[in-house]
Amino acid sequence: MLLESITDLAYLVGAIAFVWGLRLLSSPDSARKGNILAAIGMAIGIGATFFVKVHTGNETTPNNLVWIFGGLIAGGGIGWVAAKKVQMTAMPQMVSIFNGLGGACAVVLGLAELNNALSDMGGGAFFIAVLALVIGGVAFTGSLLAFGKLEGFIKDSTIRVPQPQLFNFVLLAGIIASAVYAFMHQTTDGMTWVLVLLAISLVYGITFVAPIGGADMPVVISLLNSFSGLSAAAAGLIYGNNIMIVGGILVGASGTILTVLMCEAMNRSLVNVLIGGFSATGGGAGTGEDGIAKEITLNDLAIQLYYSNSVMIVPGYGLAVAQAQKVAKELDDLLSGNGVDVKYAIHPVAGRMPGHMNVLLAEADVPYPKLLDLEDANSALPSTDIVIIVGANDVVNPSAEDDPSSSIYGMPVLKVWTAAHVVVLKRSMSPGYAGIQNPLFFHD
Amino acid sequence: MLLESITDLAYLVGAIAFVWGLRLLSSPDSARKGNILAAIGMAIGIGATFFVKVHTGNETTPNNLVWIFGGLIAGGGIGWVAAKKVQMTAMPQMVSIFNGLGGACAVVLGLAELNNALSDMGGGAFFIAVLALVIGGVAFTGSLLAFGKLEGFIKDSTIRVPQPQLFNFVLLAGIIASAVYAFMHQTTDGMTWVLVLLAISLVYGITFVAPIGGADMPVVISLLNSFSGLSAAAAGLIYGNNIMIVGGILVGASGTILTVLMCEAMNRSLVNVLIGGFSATGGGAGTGEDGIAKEITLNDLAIQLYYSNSVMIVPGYGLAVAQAQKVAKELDDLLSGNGVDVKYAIHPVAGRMPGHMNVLLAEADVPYPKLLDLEDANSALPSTDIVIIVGANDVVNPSAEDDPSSSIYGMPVLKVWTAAHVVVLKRSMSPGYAGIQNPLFFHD
Amino acid sequence: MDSIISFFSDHLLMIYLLIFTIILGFEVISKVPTVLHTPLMSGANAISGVVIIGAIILIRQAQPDDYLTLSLGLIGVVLGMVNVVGGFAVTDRMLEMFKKKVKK
Amino acid sequence: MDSIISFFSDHLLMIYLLIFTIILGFEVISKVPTVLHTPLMSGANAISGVVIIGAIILIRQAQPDDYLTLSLGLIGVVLGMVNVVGGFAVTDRMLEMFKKKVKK
Amino acid sequence: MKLGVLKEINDTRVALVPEGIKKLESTGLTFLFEKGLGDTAMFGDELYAVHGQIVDRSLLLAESDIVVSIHPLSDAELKGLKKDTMVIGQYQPFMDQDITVRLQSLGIRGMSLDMIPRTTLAQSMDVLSSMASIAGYKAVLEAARLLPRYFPMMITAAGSLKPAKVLVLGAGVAGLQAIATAKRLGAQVEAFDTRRAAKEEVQSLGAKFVEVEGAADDTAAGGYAVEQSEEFLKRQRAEVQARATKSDVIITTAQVRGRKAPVLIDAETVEQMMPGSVVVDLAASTGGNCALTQDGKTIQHKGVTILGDSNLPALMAEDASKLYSNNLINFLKYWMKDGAMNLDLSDEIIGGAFFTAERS
Amino acid sequence: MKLGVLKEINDTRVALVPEGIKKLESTGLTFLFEKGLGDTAMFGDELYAVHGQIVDRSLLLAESDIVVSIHPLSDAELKGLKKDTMVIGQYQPFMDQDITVRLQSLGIRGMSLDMIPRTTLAQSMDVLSSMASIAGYKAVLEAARLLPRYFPMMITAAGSLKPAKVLVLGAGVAGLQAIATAKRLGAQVEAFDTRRAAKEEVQSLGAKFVEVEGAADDTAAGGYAVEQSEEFLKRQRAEVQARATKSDVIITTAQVRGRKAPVLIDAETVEQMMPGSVVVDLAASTGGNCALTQDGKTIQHKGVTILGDSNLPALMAEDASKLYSNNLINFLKYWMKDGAMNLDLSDEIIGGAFFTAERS
Ligand SMILES: NC(=O)c1ccc[n+]([C@@H]2O[C@H](COP(=O)([O-])OP(=O)(O)OC[C@H]3O[C@@H](n4cnc5c(N)ncnc54)[C@H](OP(=O)(O)O)[C@@H]3O)[C@@H](O)[C@H]2O)c1
Ligand SMILES: NC(=O)c1ccc[n+]([C@@H]2O[C@H](COP(=O)([O-])OP(=O)(O)OC[C@H]3O[C@@H](n4cnc5c(N)ncnc54)[C@H](OP(=O)(O)O)[C@@H]3O)[C@@H](O)[C@H]2O)c1
Ligand SMILES: NC(=O)c1ccc[n+]([C@@H]2O[C@H](COP(=O)([O-])OP(=O)(O)OC[C@H]3O[C@@H](n4cnc5c(N)ncnc54)[C@H](O)[C@@H]3O)[C@@H](O)[C@H]2O)c1
Ligand SMILES: NC(=O)c1ccc[n+]([C@@H]2O[C@H](COP(=O)([O-])OP(=O)(O)OC[C@H]3O[C@@H](n4cnc5c(N)ncnc54)[C@H](O)[C@@H]3O)[C@@H](O)[C@H]2O)c1
Repeated sequence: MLLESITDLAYLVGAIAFVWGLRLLSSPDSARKGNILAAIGMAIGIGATFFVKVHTGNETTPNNLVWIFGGLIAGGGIGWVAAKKVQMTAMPQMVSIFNGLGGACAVVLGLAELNNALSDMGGGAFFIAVLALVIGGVAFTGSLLAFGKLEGFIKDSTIRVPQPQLFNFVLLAGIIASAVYAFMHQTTDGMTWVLVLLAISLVYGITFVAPIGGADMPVVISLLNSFSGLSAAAAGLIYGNNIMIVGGILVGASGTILTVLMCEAMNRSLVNVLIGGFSATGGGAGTGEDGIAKEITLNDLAIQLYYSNSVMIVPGYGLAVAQAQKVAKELDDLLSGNGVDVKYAIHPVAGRMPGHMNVLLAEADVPYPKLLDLEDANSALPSTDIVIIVGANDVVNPSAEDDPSSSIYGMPVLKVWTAAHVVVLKRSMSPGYAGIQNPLFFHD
Repeated sequence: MLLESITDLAYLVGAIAFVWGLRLLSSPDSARKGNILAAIGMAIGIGATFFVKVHTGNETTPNNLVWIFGGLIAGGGIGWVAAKKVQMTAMPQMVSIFNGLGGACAVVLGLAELNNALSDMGGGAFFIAVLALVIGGVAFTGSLLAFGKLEGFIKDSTIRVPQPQLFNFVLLAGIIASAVYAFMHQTTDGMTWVLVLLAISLVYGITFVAPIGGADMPVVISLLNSFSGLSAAAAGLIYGNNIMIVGGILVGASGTILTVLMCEAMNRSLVNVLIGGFSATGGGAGTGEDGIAKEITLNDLAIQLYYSNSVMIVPGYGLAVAQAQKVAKELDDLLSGNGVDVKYAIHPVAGRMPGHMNVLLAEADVPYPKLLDLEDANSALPSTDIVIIVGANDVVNPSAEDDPSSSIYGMPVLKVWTAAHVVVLKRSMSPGYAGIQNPLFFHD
Repeated sequence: MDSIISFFSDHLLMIYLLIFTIILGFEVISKVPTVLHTPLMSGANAISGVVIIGAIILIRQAQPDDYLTLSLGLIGVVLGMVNVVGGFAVTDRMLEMFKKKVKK
Repeated sequence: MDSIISFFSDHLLMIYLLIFTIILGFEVISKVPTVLHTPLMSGANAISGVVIIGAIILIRQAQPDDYLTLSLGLIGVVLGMVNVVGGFAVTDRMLEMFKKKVKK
Repeated sequence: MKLGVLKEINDTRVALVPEGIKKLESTGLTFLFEKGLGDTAMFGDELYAVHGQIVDRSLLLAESDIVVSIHPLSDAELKGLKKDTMVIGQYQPFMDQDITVRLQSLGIRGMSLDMIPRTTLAQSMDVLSSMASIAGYKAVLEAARLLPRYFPMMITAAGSLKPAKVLVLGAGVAGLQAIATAKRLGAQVEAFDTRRAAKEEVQSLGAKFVEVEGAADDTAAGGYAVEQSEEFLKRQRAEVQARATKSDVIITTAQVRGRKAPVLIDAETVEQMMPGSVVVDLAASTGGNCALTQDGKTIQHKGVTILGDSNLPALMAEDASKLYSNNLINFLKYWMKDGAMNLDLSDEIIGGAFFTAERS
Repeated sequence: MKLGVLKEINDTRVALVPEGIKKLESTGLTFLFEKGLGDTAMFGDELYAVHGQIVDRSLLLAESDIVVSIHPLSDAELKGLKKDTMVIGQYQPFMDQDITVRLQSLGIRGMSLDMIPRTTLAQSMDVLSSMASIAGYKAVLEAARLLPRYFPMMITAAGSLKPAKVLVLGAGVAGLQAIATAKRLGAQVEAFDTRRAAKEEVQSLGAKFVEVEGAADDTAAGGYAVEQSEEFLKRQRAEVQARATKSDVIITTAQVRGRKAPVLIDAETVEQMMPGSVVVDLAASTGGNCALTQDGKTIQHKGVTILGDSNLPALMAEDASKLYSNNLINFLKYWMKDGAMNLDLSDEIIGGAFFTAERS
């Protein structure tokens, strides 16, 4: 009784740690703490599970601790090594595969439960077990496919589902049908149908993810993540385990909203991502000044800038047209205030008159020592973290360096491509004064 | 059974409406909707209560609908009229008194419950009923006293409690003691002790609020509000009523955090407010440029400005020293973008050289037509919603108008006091160039 | 001790709910701008008038001739209703200033 | 129908809890900046590894000779543990970039 | 009572412009204007004619009860005035110490606008402020004209040019306006002053203040600079020397009331400046802040141009006249109503300006 | 190969300044400098002496293989050059139509820097741009000097003064620089141009663009203005008239390559301007945009000052010389290496500048 209360309490604490951890995770300053808090919550939850009262027929069961610890150590070891070894750039894939494994775990639980108790299950219990099975299954194969696509093992075009919406609809119907059938033949060949059900779910996971293209993958992973959260919650319902229920639902809910947010950040709707498949819509900023203001108040870039060491602003005629010099200065002040080294790279012909940028930046009160001319800028660029090009074009055109057919071949330009990151703020992909395309904008 | 489910569902919907309503209430654009949503939730809750299964000895009870409707109509009418009649400036008092009534309602419920069932109550039930009684009682008298203080019926100094902390501690002890006593004499003279308990609680409410001064009143009201939320939750526990529990707890939690936020906004701690009594600490901004920047990014003022029609910025030498012209211009842009009419009132001798303000504002690119000279500004001021004085002093000093002994008596000044609101941004209360105090800053 | 433990076990879900409600209450309010403090307080105050439901139940479960309980209930309903109706109405009036102008 | 109603009534508190948890999940995430999308997803993913608890319970309640269940459980524990440990560790690595510099 | 407005002899400005005369209605004055008085300030006689009589100078001097001008009248002309005539202008009794005696001996009363106290209340009559402001502005324009280099920084295809360095000595009204104008034109501006408050004032215009430690305090002197110790001046000169050799433009405005202006730039300093550099000395009339300054002349010294001019406002005749005129009008209205003078000498402003009155 | 740098006869600038000569090392040139060539631009002979020989003009003309200057040589001096000598400067073959024939008949080759195409690539050699930029800047300073009013707005105790209204006609390089400078000084600036792109360019400096509908398009003319229809010019003149009467300063820079400058301001317009107003006409040398302009003179017309000067860069000799010199250096390095000229006439820049070559 007392033990039970203590485990209950531990679960409660774990659940609160999940909630609070997620909360901390959503702000950059506290995110790390949040992750650790959630991990602590998980440890508490797992620890408490050893003392949970379980319904065994045999009171003297040794609880099979060897199996458990074996699994924990093996899984933990694999996870740890994988997480430490993975390249920074391969992290989304890693997340995807981890997520798939979580889904698989739910599948296993659903299977075990159905296998053990199918014959005398009530509707509710059956429903819950099937839910864990199906959602976990979809999350499993879907995540694996997403992983494959991101790793480049599987090309976007490898798996082509004809009429994907119709096809997926048929699969869904198949899942429901076999579930109903399995329930009706509970005592006879139910388990066979459960396996059919599982198979369809696994296929569904693949056909669900297959039509979705590379850039949209993170959105899909997030969605699959919310699926595996739901499958965990379903599994929790099987065992009436509060921490699983709360944790699962929490992930389900926050994963869903996160998916929506990610779509919004890409200026797309979720439906568009899921159905549209390979869509050509790009980022698409606003126009003119608005465009610029919007872009640079963008949370994302802002934080990237905030945590960088050196930023170079490259103003061009577009800055002048948008009269964005003040906005640029504000950004500068903000970053400088945070210890970021902000400089301006002034190309000799930027703008439409000699000294155009000087006039504007002086108007915005940018101190002279922050202005670098071509040579100084080019020697500073390789050690610059982020370059922000504000309405410049010709003056950062790599054609001047490497394309002898270009009309500006031979002109010294700002070699912004030597910096770690380049952000371009302009209204469109249209060319500048010299009328030539800038291949820079077609890199990544 | 079905009816019960429906009322349960209605309560659930009501509770969600409360949560969502509060959520909406915390952002200016949606606040009104949030209030209405919460009100709808309340209506649903009250409506559902007519169908809730009650535990009456007599199954044929007519449910006393006349009493209920009578009460609803009377209370609703009174509340409606009071809310519509009250002066804008008297709203905090009104809130306070409403809150007191809510507390009183909890007291009544606690009393009724104890009266009806005291003799055969379990510890838990007794505890809960007493909780409703005590917390409700404190909220009741505390709120009434707060009302009286705000209305000016009761002076801060009228009720002087010697050694208030000790005194309140004694009262608290008394409450606990009489509760224990009442429980121990459940079947005999318990009710007497319950009344004693109530009496002490009511006194406690008064002594709790008595030492707290005028400006801190809103904080206290907020705290009392969270008390009455808790008392409602306690009453909810009496009846095992989910919406009461959830609603009450919600108010209890959000009221508490709101109280803390209010204290923060005043740069004080809650403890400081509750214990400190009449403290002299003022607003206290930062220094120099920081000070200004901080002040005007302040949410509060920002929103007030955002929803105003016309704003007049009065720059002075302090703006120049803080080099705040850009910040002022940004504010201007922000507000202008929202349709607010922003003007600058330039006093002829503002600053330290002729045209000082002109130079700075031109640097910040403020268009000339936005600059009003003394005469134009003085004729525009009476129809201005908010005046923001940025580091000006002598040029807005009313002494020049009404104090013949002042060294600047007779100089035309900007009559900022004719505008609806005046906000002063400066580092301290120190005088300007002419070395004379500005009575303006000592108004409210 | 035992009774506390049993209370805890019996009301586990309720405790979860209470705690989550409290967190939710914090979370929902924590970013409120200063100008909304008073309206929010007022709105929350109106919600705390939910206690009126208790008064209604009190009346409903009273015997028709139990005038003491009925009167207590009546007082409760009146007080609660003033709180609820007055509270929401006052809040609405406070919030009127915010409707005036929306982004053009 | 009846069973749904009874399910509803029986699990009323659980339903409250679920709904409030969902709202809380929304609320907690709704203001997350874009850069944190991936770490947050990763962190949430690690939390969804809570399903491992089910696998542990599965093993614990299995008969020592019920090798099918034990094996299933073992697989579940391994999979879940990879998810949990790997998830938190990867998230932590992602978040490393944010610790670098705090306001000076 | 008749007020006569003279044409200036060595100046383009005029003491009263037609625009504001209407505001003097309440004073009950009638007006005499010297022929052609506003020509150089862009105010034709026809504009004046509507307000009063256009007359010859001699007639005006003989008939007026009040004679207003910018520069003082010559002794000869003073003698031709009626007894008890009031003359108003910039008589600078601090510089011309015996003007008081001369006027008193002639039975003429004098008000000197430059003696109005520099208080907040008197600002609207303060000609020193309004004229100094113009001088500061013009000083920069003259410097920019004379400098063979750009003021602003220019990064162009034909090379990068550094911004001009401007050093302003004396950050009073003229100095501050010079700072503001030079900053506007894109120069890098530094400034010096000995007043404590000056540092903040300079910074309030976004310029850099160069402090020289140990300046004598001045808070008691009503805002005017006090004379500094010789040792301090030496150190200051050293500092200025260091800065000046790096400056493209130096604008000096340092004055000490009633004394010779302090010499802040000696010949040697000038010689170390880059060729082409410019010195504009607004203190020229009181001896100049630069040792080489010649009042009213632009000279070249080893490639450095030195402009000595204390009367730059005359280069902006129209606006300068307007401002002077407004000051004068505000002053007249302050003590004159319905033809009656109300000369309350205990009033700070009147007592300050009325330099022929017996002082208590 | 010897490159001779001449002293300008009617200009304060010099074609090559000592600073950059080192950069010409790769060209393999040796240098002859005319005595005193850099004096007025603040570059003493001693600075040149380290790079080459200081010689007399006649010697220089006789010995140099390349003769550089800003203004063209006189016909007399051209005759004294060696055959095949290359002269480089602003020969303006578009204006002086038979210069090509004259040089060719003497067997002298000429490169005109003003003929370099106005492309992005050629910017570093574009003397028109660098000089126009100075002209625009100086035009405003001259206007501010001549205007008897403040440029910036002033709200002071002595009255409120409106900001000066500046109208810039022709928003090419000079016009844009004028806009920028006038804005800096606090004036209210409007501008006119007939090029489509000009509107955006003007607005990019924060000034107001005044459109006159129906301008002929110019996109084909390589950035230079095309001549506009008579009807359009009439309407434009009407609009300019309207604006001009309200302007304190007009700066005109409108030029059409190889033709007389369009007259945008006629005498009548000038007469309606406020007295004291100023017109600065940078197109003076090609006839002027103002009907009353006299090239090289500052005249007064009914109270309006009209400054006609196409050579304002000479007023800023040092920086102007530096920029011109940089352009010249970049140009020389473009086609000269180790003493050998590499005159690829199919190259846009060389083909453009080489005006005595047979053109394909
Ligand atoms: N310095 C001089 O004296 C002078 C004189 C004349 C010509 N030029 C020539 O001008 C060019 C200058 O190069 P640059 O890099 O400064 O400019 P640019 O190459 O002309 O490119 C300007 C870019 O700004 C973008 N833009 C325009 N309006 C914008 C707005 N409102 N907001 C954001 N972006 C905007 C345009 O792209 P979107 O349309 O996609 O936004 C355009 O690509 C050179 O070719 C130079 O030769 C120079
Ligand atoms: N216009 C002229 O030509 C001229 C020349 C000389 C003197 N004056 C005189 O100067 C005065 C001008 O009046 P005014 O109203 O503009 O200025 P003021 O009366 O001198 O007051 C300036 C105010 O700004 C505040 N302040 C200073 N630094 C600040 C900072 N960093 N941030 C925020 N606030 C700051 C100061 O208060 P805190 O310390 O509390 O912040 C001070 O009260 C008049 O008396 C005028 O006669 C004018
Ligand atoms: N109340 C008002 O509104 C108002 C208006 C204008 C001026 N004033 C005050 O009047 C006073 C006089 O102003 P002004 O412009 O006529 O001054 P000024 O012309 O007499 O002197 C110019 C400046 O030179 C400085 N100076 C003197 N000796 C110096 C030295 N050796 N080195 C460096 N600097 C030196 C002075 O400090 C002064 O700032 C100032 O204090 C000013 O603030 C007040
Ligand atoms: N590629 C580059 O980096 C670069 C650099 C400098 C200049 N340019 C281009 O070279 C071209 C010539 O520039 P510029 O300054 O030497 O021009 P310009 O001196 O030949 O003419 C000055 C301006 O006057 C305008 N104008 C002509 N007739 C007019 C009329 N009737 N009314 C009003 N305005 C009239 C022209 O449109 C031009 O803008 C411009 O297009 C400019 O953009 C290019």
